[in-house]
Amino acid sequence: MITHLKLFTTAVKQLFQPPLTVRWPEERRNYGDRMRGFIVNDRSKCISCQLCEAVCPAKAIKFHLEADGRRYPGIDWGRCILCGYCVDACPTGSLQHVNNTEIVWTDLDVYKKPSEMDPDDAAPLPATKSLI
Amino acid sequence: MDFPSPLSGDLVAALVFPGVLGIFGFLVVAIWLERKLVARVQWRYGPLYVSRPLGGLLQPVADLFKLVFSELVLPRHTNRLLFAATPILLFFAEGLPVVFIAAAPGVVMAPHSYGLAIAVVLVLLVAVLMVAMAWTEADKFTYIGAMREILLTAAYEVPLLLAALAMFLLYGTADPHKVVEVQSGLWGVLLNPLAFVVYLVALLMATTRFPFEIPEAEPEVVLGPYTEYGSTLFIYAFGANYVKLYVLSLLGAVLFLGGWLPAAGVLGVLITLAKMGVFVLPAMLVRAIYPRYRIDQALRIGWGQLLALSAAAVLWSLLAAWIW
Amino acid sequence: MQKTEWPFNLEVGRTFFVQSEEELRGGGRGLTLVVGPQHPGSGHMRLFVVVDGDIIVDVVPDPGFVHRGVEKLAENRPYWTLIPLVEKASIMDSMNITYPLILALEKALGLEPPPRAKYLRVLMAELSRVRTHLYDLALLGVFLGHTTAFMWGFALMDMYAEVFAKIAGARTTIAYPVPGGVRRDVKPDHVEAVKRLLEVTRRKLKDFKTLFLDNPVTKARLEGVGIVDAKKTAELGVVGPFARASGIDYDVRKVHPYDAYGDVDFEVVVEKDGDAWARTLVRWREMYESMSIVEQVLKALPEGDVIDQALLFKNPEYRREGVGGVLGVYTYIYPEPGEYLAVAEATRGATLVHLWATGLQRVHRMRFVTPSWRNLRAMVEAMKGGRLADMPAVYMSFGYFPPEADR
Amino acid sequence: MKTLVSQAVSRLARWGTKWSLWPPHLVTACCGVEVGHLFGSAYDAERFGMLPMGSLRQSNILIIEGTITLKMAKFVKYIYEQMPEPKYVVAMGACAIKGGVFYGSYHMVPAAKVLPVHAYVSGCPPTPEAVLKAVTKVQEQIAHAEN
Repeated sequence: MITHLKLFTTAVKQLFQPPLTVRWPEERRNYGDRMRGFIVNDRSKCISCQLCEAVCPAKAIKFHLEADGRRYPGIDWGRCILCGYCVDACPTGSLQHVNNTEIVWTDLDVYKKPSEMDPDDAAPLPATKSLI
Repeated sequence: MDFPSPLSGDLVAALVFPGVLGIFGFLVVAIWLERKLVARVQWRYGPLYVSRPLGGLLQPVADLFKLVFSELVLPRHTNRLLFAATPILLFFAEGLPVVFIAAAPGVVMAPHSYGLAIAVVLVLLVAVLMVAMAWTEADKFTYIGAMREILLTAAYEVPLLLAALAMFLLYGTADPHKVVEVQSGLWGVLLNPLAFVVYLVALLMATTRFPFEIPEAEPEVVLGPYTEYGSTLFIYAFGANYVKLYVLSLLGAVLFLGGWLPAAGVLGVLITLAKMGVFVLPAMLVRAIYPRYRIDQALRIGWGQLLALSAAAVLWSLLAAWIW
Repeated sequence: MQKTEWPFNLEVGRTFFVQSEEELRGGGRGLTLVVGPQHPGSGHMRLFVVVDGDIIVDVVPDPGFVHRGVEKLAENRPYWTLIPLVEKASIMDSMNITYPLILALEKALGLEPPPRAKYLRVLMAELSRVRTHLYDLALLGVFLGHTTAFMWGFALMDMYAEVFAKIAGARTTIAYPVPGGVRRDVKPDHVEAVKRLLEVTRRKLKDFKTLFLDNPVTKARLEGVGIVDAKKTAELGVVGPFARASGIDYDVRKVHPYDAYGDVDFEVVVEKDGDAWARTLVRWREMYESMSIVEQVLKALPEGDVIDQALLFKNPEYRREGVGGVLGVYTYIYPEPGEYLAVAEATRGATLVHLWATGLQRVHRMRFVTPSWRNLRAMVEAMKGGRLADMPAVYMSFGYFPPEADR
Repeated sequence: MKTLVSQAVSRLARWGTKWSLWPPHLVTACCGVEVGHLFGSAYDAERFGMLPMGSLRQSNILIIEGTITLKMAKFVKYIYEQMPEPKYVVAMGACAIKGGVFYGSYHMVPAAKVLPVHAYVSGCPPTPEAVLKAVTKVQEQIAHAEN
């Protein structure tokens, strides 16, 4: 009987605590600056060394000849596993993660050429709430 | 009669409380309250965005519309007529005992001197329809769910009957009005606490709440008797459970908590409603507290401790009535 | 797809796999339930459960729903890409499950991680162990019908996910270690976050214990259910906490200490009973052991680099602040030909990786033995003779995770 | 008048469906862990009216949680066909889009070859935020659907 009472009091005690939930569209989790989200390429720094293509575990990166006569990486978001190997391997730091992991598409056209690499929703998101 | 003449008591009882409006309002509020309460115990919000200012109160309504407008699947291998008819029958049969229970003086559909006894018997008879429903679905998981339902019914119906009997013996009547009148001094819960405890546990078993949520145990038998139902039939099949909770808590409020006392009329109805919360709130909260028992453990509780307790409650009543 | 031929001369209990329900022995007294792949009581697997009344007579597992051919895919990929491939076997336990691969690759490449990297690996491994135990406990809760255990377990896991994201950059698949070190150094605010995390976990686990483990209903459901005694455990080759629950005192971390496990002080948790309750208790106590290991690691965390000097020497300009961004270097170092074997204690038991390297960057063959696969047989044996309601309890008390088993 | 009524009914149905997306319990691969997080306390998909259901007959959104192997593909197809109309599909994880890190495996198939998919989520595994965003995209599709 006492155990059951204790169970009920433990449960009722929780009713008076604020919920822990991150209310997603209004609040966003603060994952810190290392969070691996969208990958963007800074063309001014890119030296077209193709090291990112070589280290990619999912072969998600392919190089494309662009209008300025140089080759830049395009990413296949149907293969990219966001492991960050390409960012780590990049000798100049031109490939960077954006703190935005909400990568959602409504069609299968998920291969992004270098010219389409930065979709509108790849912008960094405000991080407001932290559980820890 | 406190009500103006065009609104006679039985009409109010049939349409507003404890009749149609009460049942459907209870369905919406209870489902919302259950999800909200459980969510708050679990450090989260529960239904929220569907109606932000109301705290997600419209969530059951949205579910209802979704279910009504989704495709109805009638399996080919079943008896389709029975497949469609049993959940509807079950839903209304679960609500039938309300006819004999008064929510306030005069607010009763069919006044009868054995009203409460009839209501108890009706509540217990409905389990047959539940089993029939599970049987017509012709699915292995529903068979097992039906078997568990039968076993569980066998475990709770004797203690439930004995608990009600103890109270009838104590009061010397089964007329809802007289039962409440007798309690004007002391409520039934104080006169016979044993019967109250038995009734509470039997209510959890009868409405298959945790820890006795065994017929529809998800990891073993998917949804038990409700597995094959979708669309509108699911509302009837699943809503029947909540109707049963409504009926049993109304019965409990009248039987143990003095019904509409100390008021009458519209206020009395509200007081009855509030007293139902004593049964409904724990029944909602246990979902967040307990896992479920195995069927053999539930049977051991039902045929063991619960039966002994209910027999003791009857003896207590006999003694009390004799001393009185 | 050609249908494999079923050996019809064998009885159900004698063989391990079935293709469909019709292939089970007919005419018996039992009722065959097909649990899975779409069933709330199964993960990504199927169980053919033959029940006689409420008693389980026979259980035939049908794994392979998540078989993605990790071992075959490993054959034509460069060795550094195997880490993200292997960690998908058990994503919340990604640090531990990649550990043997890393150790084997380090032997093959002749690299030695600096002390700080060793400690950081142990730190992440133990955090990931706590997290995986929480995951299993949460799922055990929901399989018993206790939704609050599920919600609280996942809420706590989410805090671990956040710390993982802060340190390594991803919630689950962190791909944190690389041959010769780790990819990211830990900053002081990360250390603070880990300390806060441990404190919050300890505080919240008290309520968790009151509501779940001390619940009389939970105890009634788990005690004396699915007993596997020590002899049978050894015969069936059970590993990890599930073997320790039957009284087998074996832990790779103690027997063959790798990285910094030799320097930290911890106890191997053993229970005697071998039932579902003992398996739950072992994991519960291991969580506290892991937390104490994390505290010791934080206290003794050495200073220095997180990447082997040999790698940095090859290409010093890759080095960046707090980041061991040396992945480009791997494209021009090659493993020594030979066979390399490494074992590590993942959360659910000993994991083994056997590499055949031929001097090319692509390993010739990788053998990857995961603990869940080894526990499957014992899980099935433990279910037999119990009641139908015991099936989910036994299932999750073995912490069976199908992607880990099927690879 | 008739069109007005039918429009009102259609709006009501779409409103109900939008706020009551119930996924069945089908775990195809390891992204199920993040789906667990999605329904856990920290993200609480129940705010959007999502409720995991045991049976297919009541559910209307299928979340493909990662890889579909050839062995699983048959069952995914069965399950999709058994769900009542209207039904929606979210393909979660790089594996479900084009194969992710398991590209070229002999035992897997992209989700789009098995089912019609309404939203794809990249990542391995995607974060719960991403899945919630996919769900809101599906909700938008429902709300703006033509009768």
